[in-house]
Amino acid sequence: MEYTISTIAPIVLLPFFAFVINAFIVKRFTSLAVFISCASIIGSFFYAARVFFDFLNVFSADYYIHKTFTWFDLSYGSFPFKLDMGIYIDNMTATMLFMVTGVASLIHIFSTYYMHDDKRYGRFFVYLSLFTSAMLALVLSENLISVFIFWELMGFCSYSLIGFYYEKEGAGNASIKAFMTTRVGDVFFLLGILAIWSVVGSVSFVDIYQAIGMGKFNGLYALGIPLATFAGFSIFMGTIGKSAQFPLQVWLPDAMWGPTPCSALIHAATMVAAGVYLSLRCYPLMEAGHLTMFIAYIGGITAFGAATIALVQTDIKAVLAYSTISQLGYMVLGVGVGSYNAAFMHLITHAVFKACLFLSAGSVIHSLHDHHTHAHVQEMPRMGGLRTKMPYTFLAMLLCTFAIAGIPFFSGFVSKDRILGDALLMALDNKAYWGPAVLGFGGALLTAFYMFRMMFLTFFGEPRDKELYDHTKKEGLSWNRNVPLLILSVFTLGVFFSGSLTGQGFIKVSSEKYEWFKTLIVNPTKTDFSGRQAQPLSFTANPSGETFSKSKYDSTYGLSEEKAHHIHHVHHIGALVSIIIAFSGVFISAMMYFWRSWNPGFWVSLFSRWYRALQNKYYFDDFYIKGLIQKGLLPLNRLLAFIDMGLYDRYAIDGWEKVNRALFTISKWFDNIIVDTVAVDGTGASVRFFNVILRTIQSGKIQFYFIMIILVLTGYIWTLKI
Amino acid sequence: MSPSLNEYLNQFEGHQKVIATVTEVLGFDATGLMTFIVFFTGAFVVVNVMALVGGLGTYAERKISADIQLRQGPNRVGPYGLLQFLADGVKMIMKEDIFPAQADKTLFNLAPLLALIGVFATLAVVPFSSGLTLANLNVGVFYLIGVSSLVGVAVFLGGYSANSKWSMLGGMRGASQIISYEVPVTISILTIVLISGGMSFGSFVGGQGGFPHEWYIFHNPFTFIGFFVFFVGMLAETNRAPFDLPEAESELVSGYHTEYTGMRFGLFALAEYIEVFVLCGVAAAAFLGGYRVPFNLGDGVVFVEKLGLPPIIGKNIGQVLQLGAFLTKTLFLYYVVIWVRWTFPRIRVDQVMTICWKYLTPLALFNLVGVTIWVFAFDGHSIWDVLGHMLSSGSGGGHH
Amino acid sequence: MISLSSYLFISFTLFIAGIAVMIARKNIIAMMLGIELILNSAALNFAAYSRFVNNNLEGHLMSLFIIVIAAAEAAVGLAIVIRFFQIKETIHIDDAAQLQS
Amino acid sequence: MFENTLFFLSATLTIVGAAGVVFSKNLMHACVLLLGSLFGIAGLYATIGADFLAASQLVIYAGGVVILMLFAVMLTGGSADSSNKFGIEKIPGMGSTKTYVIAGFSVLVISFTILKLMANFMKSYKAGELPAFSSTVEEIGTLLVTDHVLAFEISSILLLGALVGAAVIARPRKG
Repeated sequence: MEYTISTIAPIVLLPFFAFVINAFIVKRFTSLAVFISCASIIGSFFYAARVFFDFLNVFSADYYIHKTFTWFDLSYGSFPFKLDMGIYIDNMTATMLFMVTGVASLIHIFSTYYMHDDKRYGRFFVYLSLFTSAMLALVLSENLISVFIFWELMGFCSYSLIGFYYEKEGAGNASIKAFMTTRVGDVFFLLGILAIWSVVGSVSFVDIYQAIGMGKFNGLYALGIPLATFAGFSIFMGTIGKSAQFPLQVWLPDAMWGPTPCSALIHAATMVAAGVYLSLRCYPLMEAGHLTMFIAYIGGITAFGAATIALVQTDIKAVLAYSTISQLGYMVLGVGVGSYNAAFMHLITHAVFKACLFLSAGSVIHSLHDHHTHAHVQEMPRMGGLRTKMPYTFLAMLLCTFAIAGIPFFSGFVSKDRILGDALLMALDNKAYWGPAVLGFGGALLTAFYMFRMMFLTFFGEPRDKELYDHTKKEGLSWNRNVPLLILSVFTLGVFFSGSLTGQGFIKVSSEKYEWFKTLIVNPTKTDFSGRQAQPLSFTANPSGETFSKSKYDSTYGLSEEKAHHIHHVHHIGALVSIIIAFSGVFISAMMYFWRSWNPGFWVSLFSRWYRALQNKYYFDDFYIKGLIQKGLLPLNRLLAFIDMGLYDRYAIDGWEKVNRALFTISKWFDNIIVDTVAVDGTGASVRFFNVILRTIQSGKIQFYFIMIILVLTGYIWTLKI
Repeated sequence: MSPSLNEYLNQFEGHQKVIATVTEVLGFDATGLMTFIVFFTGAFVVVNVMALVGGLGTYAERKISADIQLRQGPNRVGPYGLLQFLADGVKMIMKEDIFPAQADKTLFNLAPLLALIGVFATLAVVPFSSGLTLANLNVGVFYLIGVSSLVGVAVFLGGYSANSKWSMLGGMRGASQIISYEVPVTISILTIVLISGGMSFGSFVGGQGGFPHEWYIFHNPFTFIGFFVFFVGMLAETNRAPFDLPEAESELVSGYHTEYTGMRFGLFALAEYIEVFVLCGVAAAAFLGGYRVPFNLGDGVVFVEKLGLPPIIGKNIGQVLQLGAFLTKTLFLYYVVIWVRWTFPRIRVDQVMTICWKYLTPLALFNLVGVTIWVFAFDGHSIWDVLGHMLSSGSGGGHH
Repeated sequence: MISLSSYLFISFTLFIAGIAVMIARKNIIAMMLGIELILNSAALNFAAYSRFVNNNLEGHLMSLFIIVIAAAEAAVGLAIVIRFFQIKETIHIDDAAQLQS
Repeated sequence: MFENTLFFLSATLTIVGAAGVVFSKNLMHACVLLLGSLFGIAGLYATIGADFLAASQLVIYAGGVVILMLFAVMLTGGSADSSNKFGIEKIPGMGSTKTYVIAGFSVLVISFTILKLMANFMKSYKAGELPAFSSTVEEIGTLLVTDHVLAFEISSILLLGALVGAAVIARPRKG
């Protein structure tokens, strides 16, 4: 198997070229532009699939492709200043590529349905293509600088798509809010990159792993903090911003102003997951910086807090937005409790089912059209009973809800349960981890509750807005509306990810692909990176065509028998607990909204203070605007302005002016007297003097010249001695 | 091949005897004197005959135009009105000689004379027959072009000096037309120079034969076109219809000779008719074989050998035949010129320049290039030689 | 009797006449007539030397080139004169003393 | 005898023409006199066996340059202060006494200079045996395309440039 750059580059370049072409033709040839976008991402999907299945079936677990070229090299002597750009593909990259291209393809196809009647139909696809290429390039990046570049490019696309309906004031504000909030994290991210550069002298992932393995960070401090901690924290701040973790989660709910397919792609499946991806990539750094408990707490708080807010939301997209924050919290929790493999698995499974959920919500919203306001309806209180009107959407959404709620045999159960199991394991080891663990389990209960609440409110019961219901057309099977949903919903089954139905190794479906995920994704600290040298871009990997042995699943994780047994034991307990929690959540939800035995209003009146807090999203927005910005940032700005204008301008600049004035007086005298009068005017006077003499000769009268010529020639000839 | 009149006469013993006698009588070598006398006599005869021809030209023009317009034409003076031109000449001489008051008298007098001088000077090189050529110059045709452009100056001066706006416009038109059309005429003559390898009329005529297929007009396709370029240019140079813009009576009264009366006007008219004759002769000599007679009858050898005539008589019979051939061709062209005048309408003044610079000059240049290539490719052979060679060699392989 | 000096004398006369015209006249066209005279005197000198001294045709060629150059000079010079007249409505040489129109 | 006659005729024509160019007060007359002078030079060429030169002189000067001069006189004759529209009487700038005096002085100076140069040359010049006349056309043609081909081509380019340049310069422009 040979991998040259030309087999990998199309993954990124196809969407990028689609963007470039579409940017020019979109106004005139909208349909062609849409076709180019869709075709390019599907082509990209096939290239990515080839890479993924090669890594899955052919290559050994520690196989990688690492190709670089020198972007610039300004090194001088012993001061290295050299930056390589290139691609780095290992198992995780391959899996990400496959997931991103697959989900993006389906979302592109769905968008042709959802955005078809929009007046900026074509432009939407231009943004989508640019975003997709940026995301794929980020995944393929081999160093942090390149990651940062595409990270910001994605931020721009997110900004553009949130503000897609820029006629609405809310959309514009939301886009600015999203951009500025993530900017906080990005600044830290850049600081982290610089910190790493200062120590390692390179920002390549492989070099970073190597440096950590060699202990280069040991004994280095910045501002009294260990440098590894500082760098890890800074990079994790990037994750917090991008993945909407506490306390920077405020932008993601507002991002729902954008079109629903872009919410599905950017704010559910890929971009927000990129933050978690970055944390996973830098996991050795987090470990070296002893940040895992901090990360676990952040994840736990986010998972639980976002879930509580989701309880009271009535907008269907808002519920999904908070559930996204919550699920991202689970991933971060997984990173924090050392569940590297499961966190990444949850990233993938979440991308699939949350994309499907958003698309289904989009399908619902698109079909509910209010004829009075000429707007699409997103409010769940006006829905109900849509089960019969749109059966395919209902089926897809139901499967995904099962997955996110943690019902057994579904992917969400497999991945979330492993995270929770690992959290429980850590809690048993270290009591400080009880907090994240309990928050995680609590969040799982709430997740099951609010997701089924959404299902019941939307699809079950009597239609609460009869007119709206009657105007809704019955849904038929359509290639760009239901089929993408159904395809995605099929992949919510856990068997595709774990190889077993439960994910706990009880029932083996396929011996070959048994637990491929665990084999594939390994913590980079377990691998020796000293030999992983980069190759030039033109290098062809493994030209001799040798075969690779696949590593087998090791159920003991390479640990001792007793320890492994303990781990399995704890995981079984965790699984049991989460099953009970999930079903109880479903049960409570059903009692409240399906059978209507319990009145939700009673609980609201009982916890009215909490209800108000939840409705106001824990006052985070108010706190940021009134507290941080108005009381903190603006006075700081005023102070800085005073320093600049009152101190620097007045004393430094104006004082320098006084010195200049004195110097000016001296130089003016010199200039006037010496230079102007003597040198310049003197030269001019002498020139004028000679001018007067010479001017008479050049009269412009040809005959005078002619006579002069004759006289001169004659004089010359008479002086000759001939 | 084509000696001048003196060289021709020197062949005969009688002439030599005369020179010897005169030398004896005068006491010094009389060869130069006799040469001068012979030349002068020849020139005198030729000029007077040509003046007669010019006069008859007016008669021919009137008679032919009458024929074309179904009229009788002059028929009172002399048999068939043949002496009409004499009557006209007498009338002109008798008329009052008018000078316009504002005229530039010197130039006003000079202009008709210049025209006549230019035309008569060209007669020196016209090849009437192999013996009757006043001067067989090496640069004959070049000389002819140079001298005949004096007519342009004369037309211009005539138009200018009369100080009348009609004359002025006519003179301007005439001069510009004459110097413009000199370009295509000269270039089409150059093609003949290329083929014959010389500039003298002797070499022109000597390169051709008596039969039409030996003439330069049928030498190759380019000369065939070149002849018509020359003929059209010739019409314009002599201010003949349809190029008679300088004397367009509907616009300019009578053009550059509006203010001329009497014999001055007569001189202009005479110069015009003689110039037409001379240029027709040039066309005949350059393109139509000149004085060549079929079967080489012109050199008189046949009469001496077959009929047993004395050489002097045979030669002179040949000369007469040659003169007849030349006059036949020239007068045919002369007839065509008159025919054209009474057939074609006059063209517009802008069209005159358009025809010259946009059509005739490029065509003439094309012909020049074509003839150059032809002469280079086929070694100077005519198209009939080339065709014959191809047919006889059978393979169609062409020359060499 | 007719020798080189005869031709040289004629050429000399022409040259002197040309110079005189060039200096005496204030009319540009008249000055150009003088230029023609000067050029012709030079050409005649060349031809005469070619006949009487060198006895080859190089002198003829030089004369020929002089005639060619004279023709080109006359064409361009008269074009300039006509243009000048269009602008200034005069062909007095002293009116051409300024660079600006 | 015959040649001598031609020489004297031509020389007279030349010198009289040149003198007329100098002293004529009428530019038109000066042009016609120049034509006569140039014809005389053509005749002089003929007396030294330069038949091609003579013919060239006739073609170029009589047919081209002089008519061009006449045209130029015509096109520039009507100056604003002229009473006669066609410029016969009031052709400006034909010289004054002052300019003739200056010209005479210059001519004297240059005459002496030339005579000084000529005297040296004529002292050393020995008249040789003159060859008979022969046709120069073919030899000139051969020389033009062999030894002097560069000058020939350059002069053809010069003529083309002069043609285009004259047309461009003299073209009337709007404004």
